[in-house]
Amino acid sequence: MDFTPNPADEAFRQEVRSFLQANLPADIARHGKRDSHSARADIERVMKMLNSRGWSAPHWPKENGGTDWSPRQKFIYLEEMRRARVPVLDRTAIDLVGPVICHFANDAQKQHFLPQILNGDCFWGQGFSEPNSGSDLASLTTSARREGDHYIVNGQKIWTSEAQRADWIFALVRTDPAAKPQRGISFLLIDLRSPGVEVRPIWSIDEVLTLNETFFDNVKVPVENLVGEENMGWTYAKKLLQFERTSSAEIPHIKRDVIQLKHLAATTMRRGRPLAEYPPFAKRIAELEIKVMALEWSVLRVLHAEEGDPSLNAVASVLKVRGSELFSDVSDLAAMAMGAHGTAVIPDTEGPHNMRPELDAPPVTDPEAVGAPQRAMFRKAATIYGGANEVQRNIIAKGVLGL
Amino acid sequence: MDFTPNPADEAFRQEVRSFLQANLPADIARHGKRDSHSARADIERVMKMLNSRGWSAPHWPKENGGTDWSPRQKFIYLEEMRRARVPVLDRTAIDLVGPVICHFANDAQKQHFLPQILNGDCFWGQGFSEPNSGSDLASLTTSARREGDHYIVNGQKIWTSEAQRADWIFALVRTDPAAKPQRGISFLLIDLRSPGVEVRPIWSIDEVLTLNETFFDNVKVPVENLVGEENMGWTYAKKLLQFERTSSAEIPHIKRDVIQLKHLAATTMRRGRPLAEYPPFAKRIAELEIKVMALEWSVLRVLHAEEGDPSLNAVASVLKVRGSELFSDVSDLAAMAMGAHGTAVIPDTEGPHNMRPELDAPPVTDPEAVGAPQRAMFRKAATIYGGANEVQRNIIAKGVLGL
Amino acid sequence: MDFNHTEEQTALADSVARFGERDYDWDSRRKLARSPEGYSPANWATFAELGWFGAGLSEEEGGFGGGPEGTAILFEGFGRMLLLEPVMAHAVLALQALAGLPGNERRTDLVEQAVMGDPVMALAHDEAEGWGLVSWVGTRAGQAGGAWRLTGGKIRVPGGQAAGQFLVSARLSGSIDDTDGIGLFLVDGEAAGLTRKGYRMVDNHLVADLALDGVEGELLAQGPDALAALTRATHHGIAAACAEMLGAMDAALWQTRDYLLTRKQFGTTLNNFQALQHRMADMLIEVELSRSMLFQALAAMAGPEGERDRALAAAKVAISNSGIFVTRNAIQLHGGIGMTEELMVGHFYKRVWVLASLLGNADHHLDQFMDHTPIEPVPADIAALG
Amino acid sequence: MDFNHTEEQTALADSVARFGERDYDWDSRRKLARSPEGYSPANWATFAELGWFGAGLSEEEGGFGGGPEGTAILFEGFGRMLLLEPVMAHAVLALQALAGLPGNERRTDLVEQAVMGDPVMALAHDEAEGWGLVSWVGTRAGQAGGAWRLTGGKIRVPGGQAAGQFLVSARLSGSIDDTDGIGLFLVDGEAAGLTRKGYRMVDNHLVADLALDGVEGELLAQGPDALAALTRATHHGIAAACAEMLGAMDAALWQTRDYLLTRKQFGTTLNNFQALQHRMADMLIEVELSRSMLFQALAAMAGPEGERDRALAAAKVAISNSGIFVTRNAIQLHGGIGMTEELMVGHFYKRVWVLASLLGNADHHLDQFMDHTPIEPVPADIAALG
Repeated sequence: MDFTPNPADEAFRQEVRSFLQANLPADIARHGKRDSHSARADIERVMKMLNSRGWSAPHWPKENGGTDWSPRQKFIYLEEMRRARVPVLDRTAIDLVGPVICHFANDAQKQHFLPQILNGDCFWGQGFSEPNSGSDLASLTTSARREGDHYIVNGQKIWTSEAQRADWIFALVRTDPAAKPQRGISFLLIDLRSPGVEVRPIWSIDEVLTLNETFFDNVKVPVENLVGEENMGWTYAKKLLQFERTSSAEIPHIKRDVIQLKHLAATTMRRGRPLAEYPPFAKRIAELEIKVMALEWSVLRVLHAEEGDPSLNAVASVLKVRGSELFSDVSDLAAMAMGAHGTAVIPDTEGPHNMRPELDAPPVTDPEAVGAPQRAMFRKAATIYGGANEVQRNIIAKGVLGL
Repeated sequence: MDFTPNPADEAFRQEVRSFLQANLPADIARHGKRDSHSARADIERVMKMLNSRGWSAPHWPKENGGTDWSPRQKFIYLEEMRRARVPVLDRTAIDLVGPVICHFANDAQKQHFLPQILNGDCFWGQGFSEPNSGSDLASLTTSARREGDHYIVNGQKIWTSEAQRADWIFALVRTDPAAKPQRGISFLLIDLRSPGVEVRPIWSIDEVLTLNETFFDNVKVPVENLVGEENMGWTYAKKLLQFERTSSAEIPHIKRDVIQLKHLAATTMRRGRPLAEYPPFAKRIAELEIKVMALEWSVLRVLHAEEGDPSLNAVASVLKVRGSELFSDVSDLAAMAMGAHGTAVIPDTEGPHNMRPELDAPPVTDPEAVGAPQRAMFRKAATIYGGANEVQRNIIAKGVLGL
Repeated sequence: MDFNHTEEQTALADSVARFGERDYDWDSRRKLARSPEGYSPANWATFAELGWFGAGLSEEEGGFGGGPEGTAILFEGFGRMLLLEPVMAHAVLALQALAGLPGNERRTDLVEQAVMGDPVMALAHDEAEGWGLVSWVGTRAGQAGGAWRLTGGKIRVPGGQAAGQFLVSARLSGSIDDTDGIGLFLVDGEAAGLTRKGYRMVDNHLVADLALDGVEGELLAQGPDALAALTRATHHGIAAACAEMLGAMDAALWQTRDYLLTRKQFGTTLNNFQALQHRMADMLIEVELSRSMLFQALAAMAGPEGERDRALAAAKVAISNSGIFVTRNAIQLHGGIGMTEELMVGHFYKRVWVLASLLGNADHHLDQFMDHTPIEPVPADIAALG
Repeated sequence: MDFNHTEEQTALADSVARFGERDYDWDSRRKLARSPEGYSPANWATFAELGWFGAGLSEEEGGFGGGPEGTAILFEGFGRMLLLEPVMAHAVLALQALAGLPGNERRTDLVEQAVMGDPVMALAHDEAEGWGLVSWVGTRAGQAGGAWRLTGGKIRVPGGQAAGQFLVSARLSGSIDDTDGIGLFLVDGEAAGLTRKGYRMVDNHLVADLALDGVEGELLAQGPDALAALTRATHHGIAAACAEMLGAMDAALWQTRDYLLTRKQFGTTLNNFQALQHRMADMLIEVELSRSMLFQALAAMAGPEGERDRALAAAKVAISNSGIFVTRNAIQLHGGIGMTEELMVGHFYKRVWVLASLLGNADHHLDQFMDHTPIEPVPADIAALG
C-alpha cells in the first residue's frame, strides 16, 4: 500500500480543466447545469470540440482514436467533464457500441463507424431488452434470419435509450433459435432509417423522453453489419460490460450532483437562514458524502487493479448497487433542498426538451434548480436499468460469495 | 371509527397501579429495574401476591383462574406490570403451556397443573426447537414411543428457555414417525426430575443463562401427561401462538424500556450538558418513539378486533417483526446512553444471576444502568426466537400477500 | 374505542370507492391531468352533491357529521385513485380554517358556501421560508382607506389556480415567526394587486405562487383566533395528507402484488423469488404501521392541543417515510415498466413525494414531535417503588 | 497510488495470519478471556519479538518502517482472531502519542522502551463527559514541591489493568474543552494516589477507570505539542479501530457464508434461500465499502491535518455503521446458535460494538466530519463557465 499522490495526476487534472474552461461554449455549459437529457445539437458540438483534441473517447484503444492515459487519468477526465457540466454525451456510442467495434469488429466496420462516433456525426440507440426479457436478458426473441446477403430482423426491443435521436441501433438478435439461450445470439448494427423500423416513444415519469420501443418488421440488414462471428453476440455483450467496470458507480456524475446539491442548500433560505445551516438537512448531506467517499475509493481500487485480479470481483460488484442508490439519493436531496419548489415541474425552457404542453413553471431564478425535481423522479430508474439491483445481488451472492 | 377513550379503562389503570404500589416489595422492584432474567425466588413471591388478587394470569379463561377483563384491560394490566418493573414472570407457564392446558387438557390435568402455575409453585421450560429443527419446526425428531401406560421419550431439545430453573417442560414429540411431518406430533408434559432427563446450560453472548439443551434418554412419561389427543400436538402448538397474538410486539416491555432509556439520556452528562440535549441522540430516541407509537396502535387494532376478523391477519403479522426490532433497538440506545460505561459488563451483583466469575464492575451508581449493556447483547436474540423474522416475512408473503 | 366504520362511515367509504370505480378510471384521470384546468368541474359538482365537502365537519359546525374520520375516509380513497380535484385545498385547508373561526353569522355563511363547493376556495398561507412552521407569516396587512390591504407573497398554494376565493394569512404585528399578531383574510380571486403564478407539481396537481401588492382583504380573525384557525386547518390537512398517502401506498402495494403474480422472468413468475417476497412483506409492514399511525392521529384530534400536535407530527414523519419506501419499491419491483408515465404505479410515488413535502416535511415534524416529547428521568411514582 | 502490499507489508500480514492460525485458535482465545490477566504475557513477548509494536512507526521515529499501513495490517488480522492483548493501548495509543512528542532524548528512550513492549503502556486520556472530543480534559495538573501533581479521573482506559505506565493528559490552564493548556504526563502504574477501578467490557477486553489524587507525573509535553501528540494517538487509534472492525466483519461474513452452505432447514441448505443470499450480498457490499473507507483514511494520514481529521471521521462513521450491520446480521443468519457464547460469530458483534464506541462514536465523528465539510454555492470557476 502506498497512497502517495502522483503529482502528474494533478497536472493532468489542470490540463483538462483548462481545456474545458477555454473551449466549452457558455450556452452548452448553461444547458449542462440543468443536467436534463442532453440535446443532440449540443452533443455534436462538444464531440467536435473533443475530437479536435483527440479526447472524444479516451478509454478506447489508442489505435482506434482513444488515448494511452492511465486508468486514473481517464477517471480524472470524466470527473472534470462532469464537474464542468459538459452535457452527458452519447454514452451508447462511446461506452457501449464503440468498444465492441474496437475489439470485435472488422477493419471495414471500424473505419466506417468509429470516426463518425468520435466526431459526433453518428448517434446510437441500444437494443438489449425486450418486453419479456428484462432482467432475464438471455431469453430474448428478436430474430435475424439469414437470406442471401442480408439478415431479416423481426421483433421488438424496449428501453432502447435515446433511440429517438439516434441514427443507428445495436441489437442483440437471435440467429439460432435451436441453440441454448445464450448461444444463438448475434450482435447486429442496424440503420434506424431502414424500412420496417419503427421507434415509438415511452414517456417516463419525469415526463421526458429518453426511452423508446423499437419495432423491427422484416428489416433487411446487410450481413456486413454483423459484428464478429454469428452466434457470439452474448460473449461480446458480456465483454462490453467489463470495458468500463467503474462507470456504473457514476462517481463523477454524483460528485457533480453533490456540488449542485450543496449550492441549493447554501442558497435556499429556511426561516431566515440558509438551509445548509439546518442541522438535520446538513446531516443528510454529510451522510451522503461519506457514502460517496466510500464508493469513490472503491472505484479507485478497481482502477488501480491489475487486469484479472480476482480479489476485485467483490469490489467491482459493489459499484452498480451502491452507485445507483446514491445516484438516486443525491437527486432526492437536491429537490428537497429547493423547499416548496422542489415538488414542481420546472421544465428546461431554454434548451431543447421533450416536455409535453406545460403551464408556466414557478418563478425559480436559479438555473441550478431547473430540472432538479424531474431529475429526482427519473433517477428512480437507476436501480433498475443496467441490471436491476436485485439481479446484481444475485450475482454477488453466487459469483462472489459462492452461495 | 370512534376513538373516544373509555373512562373505565383509566380507572382500571389506576386500580392496577395502586395495587402494585401497595403490594410490590421494594427489593423486587429494585431487581426489576435491572430487567435481567428474573430470579425464581422473586417470581414466586410476585405470583403469590398476584394470586391473592386473582391476577396471576388475567388472559386465561375465567373458569380456569383468569379474568373476564376486556382485551384493553388485559393490555393495561401488562403495561402497568412492566411500568412498575415487576420482574418478567414465568412466561412459558403463563403464556404458553397454561393456555394450552386451559383449552385442550382434561379436567385432571387442569386441576393438577393450573393452580400450581397461578401460585408460582411450578415453573416450566419450553420444548419446541431441536438442533436440526430451528425455523423448520415440523421436522422435529424427538420421539415418544408408547409402552403400556407410558411414553418412552428419546431425543434432544434446544433453546429450552429457563429449563435450568424449571420443574416441568412441555415438549412437542413425534408419536407417529410414519405420518406427514405435522401430523405425527404430540404435546407432552414432562417432569424434569424424571430419570433420563438432563438439562445442560447454553451460555448466551450476554454471559447469562436462560437457554439450555434438554436431553431425553429413555425417559418414561405417564400417558396421563399427554395433552389432548395423540398426534394432535401441532394443532395445539399453533393455537397456542394465537392465544396471545399481541405479546410478540412486546409493547409494554418496550415502553418500560423507553422510560429507562430516557432516564439514562437525561442523567448521563455529555460535555457539560445532559445527553438528552444533544440533538443527534435526542433524535434517535424520537425516531424510536414514533415507531413504538405505530406498533402500539397496531396492537390496539388487534386487541379491539372481533374474533376471526380476516383483515387482522395483516396487522397481526407485523407485530413480531417490528416488535422484535424495536425490542433490540431500544436496548442498544440504552447502552449507548450510558456513554463509555455502556460497553462494560455490569453484572447484577445484588440479585441472583448466573454471571460467571467476574472482575469488579465499573463504578456505575445508577441502578437503572445495571445490566443495560448485557441486555443490549441479549436482545439480538429477539429477531431470532419465536420464529426468526425471515420466517415471519415468508409467512406474510404467503399468508397475507398470497405471493 | 372502535376501529370499525360506523354505518355513516361505511356509506361514505362506499361512495368514494364507487366513484373511483365508475368515474375515475386511470384513463380518465390521465386525460384530466393533461386538461387545462387539471381537474374536472363536473366531478366537483358531483362531490358537492355527494356531500363530500362537508364530510369532515360536525353538524353543529355546518357539515354532515363526519369529523376528521370522515376526512380520512375520503382521502384514503382519493389516494387510491390519485384524485386531482383540489378537495384538500377547498374542503380541508380552507373549510377547516373557516370552521375554526369564532362563531358568527359570517362564518356560518362562508362554511355553508364552502360546503356547497362554489366558488373553489384555497388557503394561501405558506411562504417560501416557512418550511411548515404555522406561525411563519411575512405577508403584511395594514389598513388604508378604510380597508385592509395585504402585501407579500405566498408559495405553492394548493388549489391556487382553481380558486375563486382565497383565505390569506397576513401579519398585523410582530416579527415574522411570532405566534401572535397574525390575521386571516378573505380575498377575492380577481382582486386588484393579486398575481397568480400558476404551475404544476410532479404529481400533476396544479398550484400557484401568489404575489400580493396592496390587495384588499376582509379580516375574518386576528391574533389567537386566526392562529387557531390556521392550526386547525394545518392539523386537518396533515391528517388528510396522511390518509391520502396511506391510500396511495396501499394501492401501490397491491398493484405490485398483482404484477408479481403475472410477470415472468427466468422461467417463472416473479412472486416465486423470496427476495421479492420479503421486500413485499416489508412494504406490507410499513402500510399497516401507517394505518395504525393514522388511527392514533385521528384519536388525538379530539384530545388536548399538545397531544394533537405531537400525534400529527409523529404521523407525518412516519407515514411520509413509509409512503416513500413503499411506493418507491413498488416502482423497483415493477422494473422498467414502473418508470413509465403510462402506468399508475409511478404516479403513486410522485403523489406521495409531494404529500410528504406539503404542510411541513418529515424533518420539520420530527422537530415538532421532539418539542412535545420531553426526555426525563424515571417518573417519581416508579422511582418510589424500589 | 498502489493498493497492493509491499514486500514488507506482505511479510507483516503473513506473520499475523500465521500467529492467528497457530497460536490463537478460538479455544485458546476463549481460555485467555477467562484468565485473570485477560490476555497472554507470553503472546505479548512474542509480539515484541515479531516487531509488531514498532510496525506502525517509521524508522526515523524509532519503529520498523511501517506507518499507519502497518498498523492497519496488524489490526485487520487482530479483528479476524479477536485478539485480546492490549496492543491498541500500548502500540497505537501510547506509542503514537510518544512518537508525536517533540524530538529529544527522552522521547527516543520511551519510544524504544515501548517498541520493546515492557512495561505495557496505556494512554489515559478519555474522561466521562468527553465523548470523543480530544480537547476535553478536566484532570488538573499543578506543581507542588518541585513535582507535577495530577488530580482528576479517567474513564475506560484500554489496557488500563495491564499497564505498568500511563500517559496521562491533564490540564495546566484554560477551561475544560480548550484546545490549549493541556499537558501530557508519564505516570508510573504504582504511583501513590493512583487508583484503578478495573472492569471488563462486553468484548472481554479489560479496561480501567482511573482516579488520580495528587499523583506525581513527569511532564512530557504541553500546549500545542501535547495536543498534537494526543491528536496523533487518536488518529492512529481510529485507523486501528477501523482496520480491526474491518477484519472482524470480514471474518464474520465468511464464517456466515460457510455456515449457510452447510446448515439445513426446510429440506435444503440455507444458501439456497434468495432472501438470505441478498442479505449476504448487502453484507459483502458493506465490507468492501469499509475496506475502501479504510484506504482513504490511510491515504489521508499523510496529508494536511484538516483532510486527515475529515477522512478519519468519515471512516469511523462509515465503518462503525457497516460493522454493526454486518456482524449483527451474521448473528441473525446463524439463528439461535449465533447467540451462544461458545461460537465466535457473536463475539465479532461484541467487539465491533465496543470499537464503534471507542475514540468517539459515530455521532461525534459525523459532527467532526461536518465541521470540516462546508456546504457552499457552486465554486466560482464552475459558475464562470456558463
